[in-house]
Amino acid sequence: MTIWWSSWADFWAMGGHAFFVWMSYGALLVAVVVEVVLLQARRKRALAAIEEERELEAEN
Amino acid sequence: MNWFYFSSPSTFYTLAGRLAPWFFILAAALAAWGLYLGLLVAPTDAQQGAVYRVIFIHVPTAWMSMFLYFVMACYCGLTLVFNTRLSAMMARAIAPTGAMFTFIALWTGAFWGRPTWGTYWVWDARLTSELVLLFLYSGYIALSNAFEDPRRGDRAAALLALIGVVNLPIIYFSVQWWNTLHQGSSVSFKGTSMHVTMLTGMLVMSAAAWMYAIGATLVRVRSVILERERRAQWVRDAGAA
Amino acid sequence: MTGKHRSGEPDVLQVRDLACRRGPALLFSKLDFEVAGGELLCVRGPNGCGKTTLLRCVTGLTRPDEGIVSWHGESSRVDPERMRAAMAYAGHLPGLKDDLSAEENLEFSLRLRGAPTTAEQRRDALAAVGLDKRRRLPARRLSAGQRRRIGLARLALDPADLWVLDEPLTALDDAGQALFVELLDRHLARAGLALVATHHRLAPTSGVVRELRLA
Amino acid sequence: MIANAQAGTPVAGSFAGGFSWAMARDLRLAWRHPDEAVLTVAFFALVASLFPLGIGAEPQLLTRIGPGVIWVGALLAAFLALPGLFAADYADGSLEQMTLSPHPALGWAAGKIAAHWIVSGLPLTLLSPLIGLQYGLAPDTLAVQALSLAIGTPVLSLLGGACAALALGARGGGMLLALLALPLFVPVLIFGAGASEAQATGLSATPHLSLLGAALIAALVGLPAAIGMAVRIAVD
Repeated sequence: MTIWWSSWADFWAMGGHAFFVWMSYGALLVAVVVEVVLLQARRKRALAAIEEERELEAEN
Repeated sequence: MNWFYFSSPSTFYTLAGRLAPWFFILAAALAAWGLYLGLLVAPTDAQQGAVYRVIFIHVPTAWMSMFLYFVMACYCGLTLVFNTRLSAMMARAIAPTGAMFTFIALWTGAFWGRPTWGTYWVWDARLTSELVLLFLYSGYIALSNAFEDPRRGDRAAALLALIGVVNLPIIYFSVQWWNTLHQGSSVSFKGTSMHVTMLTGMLVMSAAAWMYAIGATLVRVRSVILERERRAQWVRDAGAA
Repeated sequence: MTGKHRSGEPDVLQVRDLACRRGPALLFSKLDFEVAGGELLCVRGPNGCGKTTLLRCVTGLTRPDEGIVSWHGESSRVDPERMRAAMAYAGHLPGLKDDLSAEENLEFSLRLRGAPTTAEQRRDALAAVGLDKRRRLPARRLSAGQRRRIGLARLALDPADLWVLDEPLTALDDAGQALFVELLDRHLARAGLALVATHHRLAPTSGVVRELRLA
Repeated sequence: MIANAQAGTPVAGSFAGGFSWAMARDLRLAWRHPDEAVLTVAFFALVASLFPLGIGAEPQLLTRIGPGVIWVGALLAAFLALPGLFAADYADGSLEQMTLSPHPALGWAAGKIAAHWIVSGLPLTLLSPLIGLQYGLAPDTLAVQALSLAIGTPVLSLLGGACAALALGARGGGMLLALLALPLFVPVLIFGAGASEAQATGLSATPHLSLLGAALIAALVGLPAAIGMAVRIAVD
């Protein structure tokens, strides 16, 4: 499994197509990060709602 | 094994909690290997240049977008036939991840197209069908959240997904038919010769995407369960955990 | 075919272990009751206790969370057509088209029930409920009480064995209410069944009256 | 007192009973209030005449885009007629009575769609040659176009009818219905517009029309049942 690129600089340059390649891979990375963050936020909101419900219940 | 043991939301909640991290770890490992193959090892294509490496995420996300819609439709079928609550929640949990993969497939298709054919949006048959699939996902998500009673949203969106999954091949065929008529020879993405590392790279990335999708779905379904069962006693106890 | 009482098989509506939720809250659960020929079961309870939902679960409009509704000993889930053929339902919504006249509404309602009527029957029924002069008026121009009376004419002409009625007396004046009780008497007298959600005191002369209170 | 001669007569539910009930009632209602049909046709004519104003009126250009524009216009007009299908029945309680009728849902669902098509798809089909003249289309193209609309618009009514039933009582109204129905209209548009365009460019329109016919048959077989189920979900 030899590495195709001779240097890291070549790798980042992507033979002149750097913009298109990294805009694509970057988009996937952003999408995954955003989704994971949203998932955590949704979980927190759900747990908070339960907590609220429990306090409401505890009062009356 | 009692097949229906895990079909009750409370037991599935804990099971999903235990499994989800493993799927994410597996997804990360597969992705690392896939990217290593796709970005570092695979040779640059002679005609298209290095931009073809976008294939390692474009094709897996496109496959996954269709596969997840099909899986979602299966859960919707279960919801309508057996009126089970958990299958409806699973379908709801899959849709956003499916829509995300569809969007990424379109985005990467556009950025691959720009240097190759000179325009960001080329009315290629697959890209156009992918766009219609994005509308189908959006329709499912919009309809499932359009009702006060979430159970009503489940069943209405479930039937829509079934109608959608029956129409999906027809849409793909009609767009393919339309494309060959207007475009002459289809501008296909398969121009590159399939070097062995390329194929393996794509398959590994697809597996990574699949594991990720399962992980994300399991995490999201736990939130859906918490939202839907918040009055249930077991949720109160689990809430603290 | 409908299980007519004359065919020996007694008409009976059985509800076993019925439970239904509204959102996360549980409306009622473990509900068991029966209605036999010639019986009126009044469903009573405070607003929001689930009377309407209970009736809708019995008719099959709403899918209950648990429980089985059986007509003639057979679950309505197995053979819904049979129960639908023998049941007349009147909910909160009148089921009238504003652009059709009282007579046309009556005609189409009963055709939908699979029991077409002749013009003469319709005219007599509307006359009996006091809408004789207004039977050609579009329903839009009738008052709420008059529109309710079209519902009474519909009940009069409907061959259904089982009546499922949700607050049938609302918007009816005294004469209208008396008319309804008269219809109810005749229905119970020929061994019909009635499941009625109401706040009013119903005291038909014939048939057995029982009550089901929802907390 | 009311003589209820009905008491003993058996109640009979049938496909034909449901179908004829829906047709008779809806066509009478449409006859009483033709504004729905008139609006649909007016919208179609309006959309078709906006394009030349936007794109310019050179004859060759109009003839080239004519078939596509007319089909998209007809599709949007048919789409706008969809809410009229179930919304009123849902609001006034008729839909509940239909669900509880001894007649099978297949019957009255098919009847309502047929009546709805007569009020929307049929007028659009009949008007399309007139609109086609505005775009300078040849008579044979106009004929094929009308034929493709005649086969295609029922499919739009069936697909759209299912989506309209699903969206009953939903927040989002028309926009939601667009998101549900228009993606499903894509194949019908492709085959329909493709047929008249093929005819206009001298190619044979038969493959398009036969595919459209196949879509119609599939829709007729599957969708009434789906509409019945969608209505049952809506009244739940």
